[in-house]
Amino acid sequence: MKLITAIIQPHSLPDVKQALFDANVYKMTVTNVLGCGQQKGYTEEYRGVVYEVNLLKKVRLEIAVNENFVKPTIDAIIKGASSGKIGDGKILVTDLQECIRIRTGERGEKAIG
Amino acid sequence: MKLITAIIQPHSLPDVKQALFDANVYKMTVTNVLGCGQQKGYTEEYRGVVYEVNLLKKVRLEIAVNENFVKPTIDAIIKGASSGKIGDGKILVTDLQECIRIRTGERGEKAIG
Amino acid sequence: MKLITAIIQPHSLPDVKQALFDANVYKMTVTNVLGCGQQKGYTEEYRGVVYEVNLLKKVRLEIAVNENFVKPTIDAIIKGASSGKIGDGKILVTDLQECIRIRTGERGEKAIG
Amino acid sequence: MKILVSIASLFLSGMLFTVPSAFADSSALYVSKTGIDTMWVLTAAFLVFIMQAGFGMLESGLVRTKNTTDILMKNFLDFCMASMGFFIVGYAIAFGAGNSIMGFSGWFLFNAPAGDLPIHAEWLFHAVFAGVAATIVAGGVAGRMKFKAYLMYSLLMSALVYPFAVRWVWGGGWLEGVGFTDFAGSTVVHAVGGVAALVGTIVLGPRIGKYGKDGTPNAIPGHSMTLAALGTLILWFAWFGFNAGSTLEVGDGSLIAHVAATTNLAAVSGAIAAMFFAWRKFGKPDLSLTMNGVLAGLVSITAGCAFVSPLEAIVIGGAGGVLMILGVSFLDRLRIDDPVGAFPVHGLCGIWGTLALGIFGRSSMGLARDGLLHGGGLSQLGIQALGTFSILAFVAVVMVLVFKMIGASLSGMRVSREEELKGLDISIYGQEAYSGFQIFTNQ
Amino acid sequence: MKILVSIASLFLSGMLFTVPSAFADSSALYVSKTGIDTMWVLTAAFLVFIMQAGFGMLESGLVRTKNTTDILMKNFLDFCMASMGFFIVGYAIAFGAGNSIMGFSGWFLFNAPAGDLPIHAEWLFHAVFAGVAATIVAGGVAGRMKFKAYLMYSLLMSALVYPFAVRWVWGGGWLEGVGFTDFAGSTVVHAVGGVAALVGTIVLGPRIGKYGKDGTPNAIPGHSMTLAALGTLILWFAWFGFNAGSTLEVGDGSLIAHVAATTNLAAVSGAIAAMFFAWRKFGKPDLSLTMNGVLAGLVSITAGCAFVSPLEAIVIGGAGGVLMILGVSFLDRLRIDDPVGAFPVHGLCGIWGTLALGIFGRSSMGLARDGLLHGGGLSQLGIQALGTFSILAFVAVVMVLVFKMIGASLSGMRVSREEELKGLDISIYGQEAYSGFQIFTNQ
Amino acid sequence: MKILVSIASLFLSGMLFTVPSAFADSSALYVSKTGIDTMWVLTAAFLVFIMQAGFGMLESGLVRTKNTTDILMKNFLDFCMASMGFFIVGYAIAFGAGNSIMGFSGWFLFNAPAGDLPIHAEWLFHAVFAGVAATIVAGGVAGRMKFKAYLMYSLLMSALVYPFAVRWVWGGGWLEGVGFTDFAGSTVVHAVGGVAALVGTIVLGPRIGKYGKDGTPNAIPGHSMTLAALGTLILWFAWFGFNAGSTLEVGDGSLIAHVAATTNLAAVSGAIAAMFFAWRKFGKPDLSLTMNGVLAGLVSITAGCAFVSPLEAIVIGGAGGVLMILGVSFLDRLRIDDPVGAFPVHGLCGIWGTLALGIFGRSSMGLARDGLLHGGGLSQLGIQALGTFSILAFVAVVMVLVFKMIGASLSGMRVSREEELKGLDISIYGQEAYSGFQIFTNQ
Ligand SMILES: Nc1ncnc2c1ncn2[C@@H]1O[C@H](COP(=O)(O)OP(=O)(O)O)[C@@H](O)[C@H]1O
Ligand SMILES: Nc1ncnc2c1ncn2[C@@H]1O[C@H](COP(=O)(O)OP(=O)(O)O)[C@@H](O)[C@H]1O
Ligand SMILES: Nc1ncnc2c1ncn2[C@@H]1O[C@H](COP(=O)(O)OP(=O)(O)O)[C@@H](O)[C@H]1O
Repeated sequence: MKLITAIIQPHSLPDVKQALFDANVYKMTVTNVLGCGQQKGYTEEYRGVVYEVNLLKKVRLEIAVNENFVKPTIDAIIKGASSGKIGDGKILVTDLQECIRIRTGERGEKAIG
Repeated sequence: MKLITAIIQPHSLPDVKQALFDANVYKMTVTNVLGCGQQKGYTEEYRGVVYEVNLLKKVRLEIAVNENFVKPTIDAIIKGASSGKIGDGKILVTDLQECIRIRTGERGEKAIG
Repeated sequence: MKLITAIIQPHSLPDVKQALFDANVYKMTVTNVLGCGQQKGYTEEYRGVVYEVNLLKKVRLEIAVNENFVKPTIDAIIKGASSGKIGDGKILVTDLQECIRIRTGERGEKAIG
Repeated sequence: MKILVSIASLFLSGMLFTVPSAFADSSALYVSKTGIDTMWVLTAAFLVFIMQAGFGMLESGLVRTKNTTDILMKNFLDFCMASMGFFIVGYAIAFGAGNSIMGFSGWFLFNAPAGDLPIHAEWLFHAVFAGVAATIVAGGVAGRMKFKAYLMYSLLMSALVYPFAVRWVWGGGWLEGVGFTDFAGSTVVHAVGGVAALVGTIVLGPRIGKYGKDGTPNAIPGHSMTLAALGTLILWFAWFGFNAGSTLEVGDGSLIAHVAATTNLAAVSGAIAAMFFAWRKFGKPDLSLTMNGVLAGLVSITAGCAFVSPLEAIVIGGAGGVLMILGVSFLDRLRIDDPVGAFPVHGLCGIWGTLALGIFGRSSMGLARDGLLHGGGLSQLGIQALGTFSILAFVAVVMVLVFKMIGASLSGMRVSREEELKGLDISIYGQEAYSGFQIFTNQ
Repeated sequence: MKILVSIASLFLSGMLFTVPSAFADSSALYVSKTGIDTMWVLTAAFLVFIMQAGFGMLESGLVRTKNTTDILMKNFLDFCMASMGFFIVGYAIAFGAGNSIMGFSGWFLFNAPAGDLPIHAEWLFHAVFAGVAATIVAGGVAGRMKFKAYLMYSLLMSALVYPFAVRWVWGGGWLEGVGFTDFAGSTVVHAVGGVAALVGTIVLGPRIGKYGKDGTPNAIPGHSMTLAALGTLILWFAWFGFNAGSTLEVGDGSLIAHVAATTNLAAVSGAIAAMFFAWRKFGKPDLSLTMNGVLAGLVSITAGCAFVSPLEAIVIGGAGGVLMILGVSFLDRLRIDDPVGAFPVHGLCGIWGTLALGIFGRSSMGLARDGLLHGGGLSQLGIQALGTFSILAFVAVVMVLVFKMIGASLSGMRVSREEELKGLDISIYGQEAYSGFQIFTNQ
Repeated sequence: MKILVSIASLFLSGMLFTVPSAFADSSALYVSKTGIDTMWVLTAAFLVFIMQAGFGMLESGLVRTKNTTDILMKNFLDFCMASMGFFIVGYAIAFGAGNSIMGFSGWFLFNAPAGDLPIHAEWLFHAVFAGVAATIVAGGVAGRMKFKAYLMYSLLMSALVYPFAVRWVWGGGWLEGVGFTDFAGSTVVHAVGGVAALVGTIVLGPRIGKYGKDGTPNAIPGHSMTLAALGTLILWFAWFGFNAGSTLEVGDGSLIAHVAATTNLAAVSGAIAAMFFAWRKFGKPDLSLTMNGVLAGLVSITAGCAFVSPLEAIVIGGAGGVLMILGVSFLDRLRIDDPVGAFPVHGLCGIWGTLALGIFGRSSMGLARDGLLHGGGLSQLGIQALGTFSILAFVAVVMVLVFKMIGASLSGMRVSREEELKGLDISIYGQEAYSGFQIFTNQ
């Protein structure tokens, strides 16, 4: 099992969700985050003081999947989130050792979906 | 060492915290997240437009533990969060390679607690 | 590749960012979290009811780095975040198996930066 | 005749002489006293109206985000129900021709009797008061009452309960007959609302999580202190209309000025007293209780604002502030969950203010008898006690019946446990109050 | 002679007898009717001014956080432009000496003709009305219009468009001549603003994401129901000044009281009707539409508040509430994206209210002819229809030109796609509305 | 004689003839000029009271979430202290029998001398002014001052500092004697508050993080632009009472109308000037500075609103808007951290407005001498300069002493570094302003 973490542009969330649904991935956890990356920040201005904001609003997706779902999931995220512009984001994949469904106590592969 | 990530119902947080305290787990990091899972969403309505909300409010717990604490921690989370209803959530376990206490620079098992 | 997760005091974020920049680490993802740890909480009071708040505001940094950046990154975080006071926080390191730049589809080490 | 003429000419020339030139036109003479009093009372009514915004912001600030849409909705609708109810039957019961218990004519204001002012001014002024009595309850029952139940309650309250209190005290009813005095409504409006809220909150029971298994109270902090502060300041502002408008005339200005000054000093004193008392009692100055202190002072002075001196107003308001805090703690000890302090503020201080008139009031300022401290003995105090007791007992009994009836017809007044946990906003209205904001929902 | 003397003395002594001693001084005679009417109209003007806060809070509550600074900025500036525009040319066009189409003198108020009141009172009262007409548009075009374009629009609107409507109806213009009546501006202010908003929102097109590819509307919920509720209540409060101040005099109080009462009842009725109608139509009571229902009721009664009975006001307001909801749904079907319902509320209900006067109005209450239901036949209704049609057709045509011209001079009135997605606050002003709050931006 | 009689009867009969029947009753004669002026002044006082909500929302909107409860608490308490202080000693110092420096009688209003109005009306009107002067400081010292220190400051300010300024200018004091004029308090209220704020903010030093090590200023954005906008609009609304109420009488309406119009135009002009000036200077239109521009315009016109023409009001207000922005930048260059711009808005514009009266004022409008531009030479300007300088020098000196004294008695006026970082809300009150909302705290 793998844990796929994607950091994407907030406004691409609906498209990514759609692409994931199309790939039969229905479960995910979404967090609001701030990102600092290649994408330049922008300046804000307040009472005559100009300042650089380089923590941009991003959305972080966490999806736990079985091995055979890794590729479809990654592809779906790329499909939904890629605009070719700097700031599109990253996908990180880590090993997931155990997954437990709290309600039933089920473990492992059958708990994930 | 393991990193235990649990996604639970917001209103079960107090019970989960209590169960963890009872199991001598006092340290954790809590994030507000939105979850999309087996649990159906609900419809909202605004100015005559009805829409489906399927990102539900959830709470995400992150707990870094030593090996001997893995089972007690998981059990405690299940105890506190399980209501038998869809939406109770998931527990994910990943390998933790290093843990450092910033204040002292301590590393590994003794830094975790 | 490693995924470095640090939980720090909110007000040390600017210093940590500066220290990371000095170490040529420019990319990161920041989340607002609540932390429960060694640091005691504080009491709040509302309409004559006193209550203990032990989920304190913290900031969580996530940084995906190549192996040779692990030490500099950790050192930078410690430099920026360490005040010697309880509550300074933790750094967690996990294995990162894959990293994909959504915009280009690049993978692995060259996608990280 | 010569004499007459000379008197007349003296009079006229004197007038022309002392009048500044700008006023020398004869237009001065077209001014109508009724017109001016109407202007004053309407201005006051507009101010009392804005209490709806005051209560709306105060109460929504003191509940959690998940119940915010609900309380706003209830605040809108209770005013609507009050206006309608007071139009259709309320005014008739309160002021229609009838006996010392109720009136029997003037439904829909048809042939309704007016006082010195145009009927629509009288109606509006009293309708906005009815709206205040009705809306006080919203805070006490916040976070757990069904919307339909609240609609029914608020219509019944302003059509059939509140008007009786008005009749008895201001509409020529039996309490007015025995000399009971409540200048602007410490009892008639506030204690009536406060007692109804108390009945409601007891019938409903506490919010989930308010009291631990051992009965210790938990704090459920309101979601916006800025809104609560805004609401309190708007209420204070509106109270100037509430009290000073209750003169129903401008006169030579001295009474309305007196009322405005005592009102302000009691508010100030209530806030200061509550702030310091809470500081001592709980170790920290508490904004929410300080704001309640303002209202405690205001409610306390409402009955007597015209009949006591500024210094006495300070005493009355300050005592109200302290009383309110004792009330908040006492309710918590009884495990009665009143999220915004509706009963301590409006109920307790309403009673106190009504009694205070029997202690501090003066016949020289227009009260029937001197109060206890001015040598009038216990008679006025006794009458005040009788009046406030009669009205509140009546309200308590009727409200129990009203709530029982509503509960029966809707199979319970309270939402389900799951709806309450999710929050009424999503459960009932499918609409969140703060779209886009990230909210903690672990309470 | 004796008789005369005794009558006089009787009169004088009687007066002294019934007058409280404080009034017995001759100061009573220095009072100026103009002064008192000015006091009333200024008080009303202050209330109308606070509509700026009402619209500001309502509209910002109904947009997303990312466009909040923008709408606040626009609300401030449109009032500024309106005040300036109405000072420099607007008042002259509306009230200056001239013909039945426009006035030609009184620029900068130099030698501007006043009515019965001091010129500065007349000006202020009309300037705050101009500010209302201008600000209605801000909500309709929210979330996508360039700031510069909005500045230009609002100056032109209040300097060159709105004043014509005023001239025609209140400034001795041709519609006044034919007996068209709009007491406080259902058409002159609200429908004019509402139609301008409709033109603006059509010219701009819908916000990104408002309609799916298949044309189904998506909900884009406003970010703060508390602010929207506060705004609505402030507007309601201010409307008492808007309508009751439009009498321009206090008189004996009966007319201002009547107007205040019908205004309140129509608001209440609009809210109740909208709430129940939305509940039936969409399955849930909807706060945002209930609040719009208040405004729908208020807009609907504005034209006729002085000429209809309280019961008729209830009918007019309630119909307005239902009409508004039908309008909201209908616009969605046409894919016209009006984020706050500016056209359904101000446009549709403004027209309805103006026509309603031809149905329910009475000559006995001061209208030129009886309305349809009071035996006057269709004549007043026809005149009302002519008037509202003429004005709105004029406004629609001129606004199309105005927006085209602005679009041409700024290469488009709409911000870029990227700016819209980011939100106007950061794109235009580099300033977020809620620093420190964590906001979802996935919409 | 016959002629006289016929004239009289002609006059009387003519009167009866032209009077609408409703007014033909003798009630017109019971109307008291004092009553009407009291009504006006009380209405104005209520409006000035609501400035507390204006300042409360503006200032809390411009601070960070973590210091919101604190600023609300301070705003409540400074008004309470001001009311109490002005009741116990302030009014006596300002208006009691005494010399040209201070009064010595009328403590607790016992035997306090009134002017033309009832004593309680005079007191209330001046007490709410005292509250304004006191609350201006809260913004300047936001985010770092101990609560106890603020309580002590605000009591001293309104009991012992502000009343002297009132005495000198409005209470028959020495400045009034030499012809210094400040119609509604540009100096007496605003500059006094602004200078006290400046002293406070200098004594306290800047907030942690406001200036980088190299002295460059950092932005510390306020947490809610909607609240700040609401506060500004409420202040604007209230200012109509502040200025137009300062006439203390209704008269024939022309003066109050004039004052209301110049007030509005100066506000509008201040906003426009500030908006465009900031746009040019900083590259973007800035909401926070535009709102400060409104206030700058209002403060600037406060001294002269009765004595200048509308066009001159536009000039005065616009100049105030520009001056304010220069002041904001200048303070930042001096590293004086004034979070809400209390000194630039109230101090600088207060001085400017007072001087402007010596430039634009006219004797034909009631000023003692013509201003510079109307041929009066420098004399009035000189007197204005003398007056504003004397008062502000006095205030500055006394406030330094007051703050030193407070600092000494509390071992420092400033909270600890740790308390400041955590935020005053949790440190002092143990109460957060926005429970449930997720807040960034990395600043
Ligand atoms: N190495 C990294 N570690 C953690 N987060 C990262 C890393 N690289 C990118 N991110 C996240 O992804 C977001 C987009 O990255 P960015 O470099 O701007 O885009 P792109 O990948 O298209 O060049 C960043 O704002 C940040 O949140
Ligand atoms: N595979 C997954 N990946 C990421 N998050 C998940 C996954 N499965 C569940 N979750 C999280 O857990 C929450 C509860 O899951 P759900 O399927 O509704 O409950 P249950 O496990 O009781 O069937 C979801 O809302 C989501 O946040
Ligand atoms: N074992 C852990 N698992 C998850 N989060 C932890 C753990 N230990 C510490 N944290 C996070 O780090 C924060 C600081 O930890 P704390 O124990 O207070 O400080 P210190 O490490 O200086 O003793 C906590 O509030 C919590 O968010």
